[in-house]
Amino acid sequence: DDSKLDQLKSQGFARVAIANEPPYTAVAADGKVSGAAPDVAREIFKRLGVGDIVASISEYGAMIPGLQAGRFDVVTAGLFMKPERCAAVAYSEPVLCDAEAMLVKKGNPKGFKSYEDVAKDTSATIGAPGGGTEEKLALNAGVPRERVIVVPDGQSGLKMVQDGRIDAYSLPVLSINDLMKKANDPSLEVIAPVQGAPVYCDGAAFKKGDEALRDAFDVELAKMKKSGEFAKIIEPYGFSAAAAVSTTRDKLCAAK
Amino acid sequence: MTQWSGYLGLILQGALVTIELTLMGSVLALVMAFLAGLGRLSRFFALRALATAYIEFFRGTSIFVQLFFAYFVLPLVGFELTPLQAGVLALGLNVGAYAAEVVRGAVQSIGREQHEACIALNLGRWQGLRHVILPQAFLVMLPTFGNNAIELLKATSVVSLISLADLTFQAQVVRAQTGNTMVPFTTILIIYFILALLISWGVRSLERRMARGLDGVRV
Amino acid sequence: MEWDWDFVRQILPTLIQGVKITILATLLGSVLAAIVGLGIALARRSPNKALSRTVGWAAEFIRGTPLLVQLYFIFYVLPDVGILLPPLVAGVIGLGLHYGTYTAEVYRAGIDNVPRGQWEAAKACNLSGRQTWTHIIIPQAIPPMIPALANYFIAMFKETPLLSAITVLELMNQAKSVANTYYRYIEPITLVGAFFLAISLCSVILLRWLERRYGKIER
Amino acid sequence: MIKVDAISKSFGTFKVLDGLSMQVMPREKLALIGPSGSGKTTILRILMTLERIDGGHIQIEGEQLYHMERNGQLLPADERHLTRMRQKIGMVFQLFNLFPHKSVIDNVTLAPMLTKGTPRAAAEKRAMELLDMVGMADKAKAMPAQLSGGQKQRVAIARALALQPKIMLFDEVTSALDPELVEEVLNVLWRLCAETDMTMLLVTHEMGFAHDFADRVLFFDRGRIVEEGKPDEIFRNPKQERTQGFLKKIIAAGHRV
Amino acid sequence: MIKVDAISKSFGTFKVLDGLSMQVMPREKLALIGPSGSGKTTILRILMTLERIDGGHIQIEGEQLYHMERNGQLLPADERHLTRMRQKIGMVFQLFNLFPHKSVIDNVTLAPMLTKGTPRAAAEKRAMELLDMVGMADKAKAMPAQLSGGQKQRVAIARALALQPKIMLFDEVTSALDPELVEEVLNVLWRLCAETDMTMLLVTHEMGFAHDFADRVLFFDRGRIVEEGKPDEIFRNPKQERTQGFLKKIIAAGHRV
Ligand SMILES: Nc1ncnc2c1ncn2[C@@H]1O[C@H](COP(=O)(O)OP(=O)(O)OP(=O)(O)O)[C@@H](O)[C@H]1O
Ligand SMILES: Nc1ncnc2c1ncn2[C@@H]1O[C@H](COP(=O)(O)OP(=O)(O)OP(=O)(O)O)[C@@H](O)[C@H]1O
Ligand SMILES: [Mg+2]
Ligand SMILES: [Mg+2]
Repeated sequence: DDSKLDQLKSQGFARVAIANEPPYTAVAADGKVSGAAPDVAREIFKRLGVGDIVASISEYGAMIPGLQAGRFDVVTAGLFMKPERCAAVAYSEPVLCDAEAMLVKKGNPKGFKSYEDVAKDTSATIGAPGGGTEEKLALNAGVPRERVIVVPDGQSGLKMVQDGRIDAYSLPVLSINDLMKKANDPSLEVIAPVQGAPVYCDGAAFKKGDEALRDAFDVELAKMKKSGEFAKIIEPYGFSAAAAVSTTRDKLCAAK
Repeated sequence: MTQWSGYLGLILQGALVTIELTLMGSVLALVMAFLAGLGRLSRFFALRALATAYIEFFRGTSIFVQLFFAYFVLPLVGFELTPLQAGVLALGLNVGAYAAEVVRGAVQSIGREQHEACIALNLGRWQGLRHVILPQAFLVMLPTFGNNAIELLKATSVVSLISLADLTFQAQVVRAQTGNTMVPFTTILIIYFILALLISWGVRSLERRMARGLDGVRV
Repeated sequence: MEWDWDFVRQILPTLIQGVKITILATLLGSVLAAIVGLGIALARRSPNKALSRTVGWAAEFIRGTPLLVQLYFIFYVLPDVGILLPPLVAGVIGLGLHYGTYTAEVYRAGIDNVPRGQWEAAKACNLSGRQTWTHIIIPQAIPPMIPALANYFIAMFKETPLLSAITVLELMNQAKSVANTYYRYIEPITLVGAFFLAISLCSVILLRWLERRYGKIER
Repeated sequence: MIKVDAISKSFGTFKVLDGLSMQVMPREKLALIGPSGSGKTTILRILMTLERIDGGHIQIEGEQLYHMERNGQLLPADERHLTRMRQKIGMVFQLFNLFPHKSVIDNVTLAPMLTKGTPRAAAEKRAMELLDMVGMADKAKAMPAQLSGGQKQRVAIARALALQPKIMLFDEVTSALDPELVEEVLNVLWRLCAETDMTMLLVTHEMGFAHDFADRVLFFDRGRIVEEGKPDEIFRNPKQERTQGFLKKIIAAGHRV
Repeated sequence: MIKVDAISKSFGTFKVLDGLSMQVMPREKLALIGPSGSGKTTILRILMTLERIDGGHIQIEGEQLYHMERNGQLLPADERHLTRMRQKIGMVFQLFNLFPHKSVIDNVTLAPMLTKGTPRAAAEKRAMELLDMVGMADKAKAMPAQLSGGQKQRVAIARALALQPKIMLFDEVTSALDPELVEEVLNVLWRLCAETDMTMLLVTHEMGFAHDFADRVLFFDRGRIVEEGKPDEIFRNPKQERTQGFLKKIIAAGHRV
């Protein structure tokens, strides 16, 4: 049934969760929400008859619980699709795809190429957003819990690498590049992509039970992908439209 | 070049949210303080027990936990709250529990002889409380209420963790946008301090006004 | 969402890791706060006006601004001036400084509450300043301070979740991490709340006992 | 008329009153004297319903104070009954117990306005008469903190009178005052005694005043009435050893009898 | 001998003592009487160095109290000088001011042990003699909270005596006591007066006691000595109107003179 969509239409806006991690999501100095994921969502909701989106910034870890608690109608934050997440929420078709990267000190003193390298060096610590993909990748690669430092936001991660509190900070490639651009710090270096880490794609994440809304979203998304408007929105941010078109939700959710 | 003026605007927006939270939280806290504080002094066991349970629960669990509970868990059991409502609710109930003890202590600090004078003048329980005990007790409560309000102001910073765009939250946003940590944090520390000074100044002048004519009696 | 006991059993060991850090931070923070408070109290009594004023304002500032922001400041801003502290150390320093401004008030009140007659009697007995402090004032001032100090240490305990904001893996952070891994908030947050409530209820009993034992001196 | 019948009262394990009985006639002026801790204050507080009794009965003007009759049964009094009975009784305390946040006149008008619904204008008119009687009319607008002890006590007396009780209880109303201020208050009591037909019970250490003021004197010791009689009998010819000892000590301490 | 020379003292803008002069002979027993607020307590507190003076000089046994001579110049006294001068003076307070955390005997031995280095055994022996003198030997191990007011005051007297001062100051030492307890303390003062050759200054409202006890009586009013003389002169034949008025009031209030 379309009751959720009707409800959004009548209230005139959809509540989205974002992370304030450019270029995926960003808040401008005037407080306006931008970034690739919200821009796509805004356009699609407009086509669905929902005038605008209202964003709240959230930690990655809080997004899915917040969705379940009804705090947001949809998460548009670069929350990559993974089988466990597919089980917890209803994803749209892929929107933004990116590989993983690491931020390290200039010259990569510890010689990291993959998460496994971090695991092997028993003195190495790696920072990642709490509840984000990178945290799980590191843990799965065998880095023990106490060496995976949960960092609240990108700026803090950058600062902690600069201060030598952590040896590497991991985020998707484009996010790291954006951080580097702002910091403009020659003492840092980006390793991208991280070896052995798959390319991930995110989708708009809906609450389980809102599949009807998700399906309507998918229809508009497909239309935009076909017409090229999709590429027009995301490519200025550095994302590849082709990558998103070349894969599907079913593939990503099944991947092991 | 960084657009500081734009970011200052963000921070001031955050200050507004902080002030709003502090005011609404204080009102809720004040109401709860009198309800629970007087409830604890009630003759009726059920009221006393209820008030005690409220006070011990909210003083016992961390404001932090209460906030997360209100924000993430209450909706799961069917209580929908906006972040602002969740923030005001958690802050007001938490600080209200502390302030309730202030109310109780202040009422009890009014000597037994005042209660006895009320009985000797045949005032009813409520009349005595309303006209004799509370006006005196309120003066005793005021300074501590001021401290409670400052505690509440400080606790508002925690709501940034449930994505309410208060001062601390906006400082984080500015930090993410500009890559500068020192400036936004120093700015908000100063704003918080000014707000705290305003509160204590306000409470002190209220106290002075109310204490007029009472010199040397109490406090 | 249903409560899941199996899940509780699964996450309990992780949470207990967090409890250990929480308790450690509280203990270290309390010791630091007790010492810092003494320093502040003494400095504020100092006849050196510059010292007592400066320390007075600094203490007011620390007390009027949120601990959360102070923690951010210590953790993220101080490295800019070359002070790089591990998360737990930064957290303990934040707690100790913040609560030191409260314990300073406890010390001050404890000393001020010794009646003036005791100072005068000491003078009439021709005791020196030092003898008056060690034999007359301090022995009477300390016992009533004990419950008040304990009170603040318990309050500090309840604020340790703030350390999660500077990456200390205390109880709250462990709970969030668990929640992030399994996308379930209800069990970890409820457990954390229950844990704080349990400790606080025990501490209420401890406090009442301390109050009975040390609260008042019979005159 | 007040009829106290075999009342007893304990604090914890300490028995303060033990089967005490006494009667007070209408308009009688009664002085209660006796050593410290003998229960004088306690009996006044019981009459004012500030303490409950453990056993016995008290009748005031033919009505039970702590009990009420319902369908022929004696039940413990409820708040409504006590409120009604308290209308007959007023009390003045040793430490005045003025309301420090109210001006002198507000202290006096508060109770009539609240308990009897007297309109403000009427209450203030009556209050000014009473303040005039105790010589405090010119301080009507002052706050209690601005008054001397003797002045406070006179206001407290006016406040108690404002409710027009039939029975007035005075508990050492001068003993918290500096010697020089005692006179002011005693003067007011004299006038009161002469001009009204209230029943008055007065606990005092001012033996001279007790002697001149009272129709009858009760000497208390350890919760019992050891001796009673006309002032002249008690002060000049005490029969009981305990009374003699007490009066001797008081005299030695420099008080006139 | 005490020589007070034109001293003045203000609290804020309020002048409590205004050019007060007086002399006290060695061994003299002096009673200070006068209305409340007249400065009696203040002069004792000044002699005990609990308040500073604003002007004037005080000599005790030929030595300046608040000044010291250095190279022929008079300088304000430093703490060492004050400590030495305080050895000559003891004071007993209206509210006793016992140290509540120390037992009776410790209250008495504390000062000799700390200020004179008296060994514990000797200090305790002397303390027991003093406690015996004030009739409190059997309570030596009690804590102050367990004593009645009269008992506390007797301990306070023993404590002050333990330092063997040449001059003892008593500030209304009975006025915080119940009438029946007053006698205990007055008895101790009588003995003290008869048995020692200390100079004693006593502020009191017990006119009877002042009359019998004092060699000389000073009547204070508003920070000045209005009248002085032998007790009989002052009490029977007061010359000043102010003194007459004061005594009349005190008598009216029921005190024996
Ligand atoms: N609330 C109380 N709890 C315990 N004991 C009490 C209480 N009130 C009075 N007492 C005790 O009861 C006894 C009688 O007290 P009461 O005040 O009636 O004596 P009193 O004759 O008025 O003495 P005083 O002349 O000192 O005022 C005293 O021993 C007192 O200690
Ligand atoms: N610390 C102070 N600050 C301000 N005023 C004071 C202070 N101490 C005393 N006074 C004032 O000085 C005056 C004299 O006080 P003092 O205590 O010497 O009087 P007194 O003769 O002992 O009276 P009483 O018989 O009431 O004890 C009083 O008016 C009092 O209010
Ligand atoms: Mg009494
Ligand atoms: Mg005095």
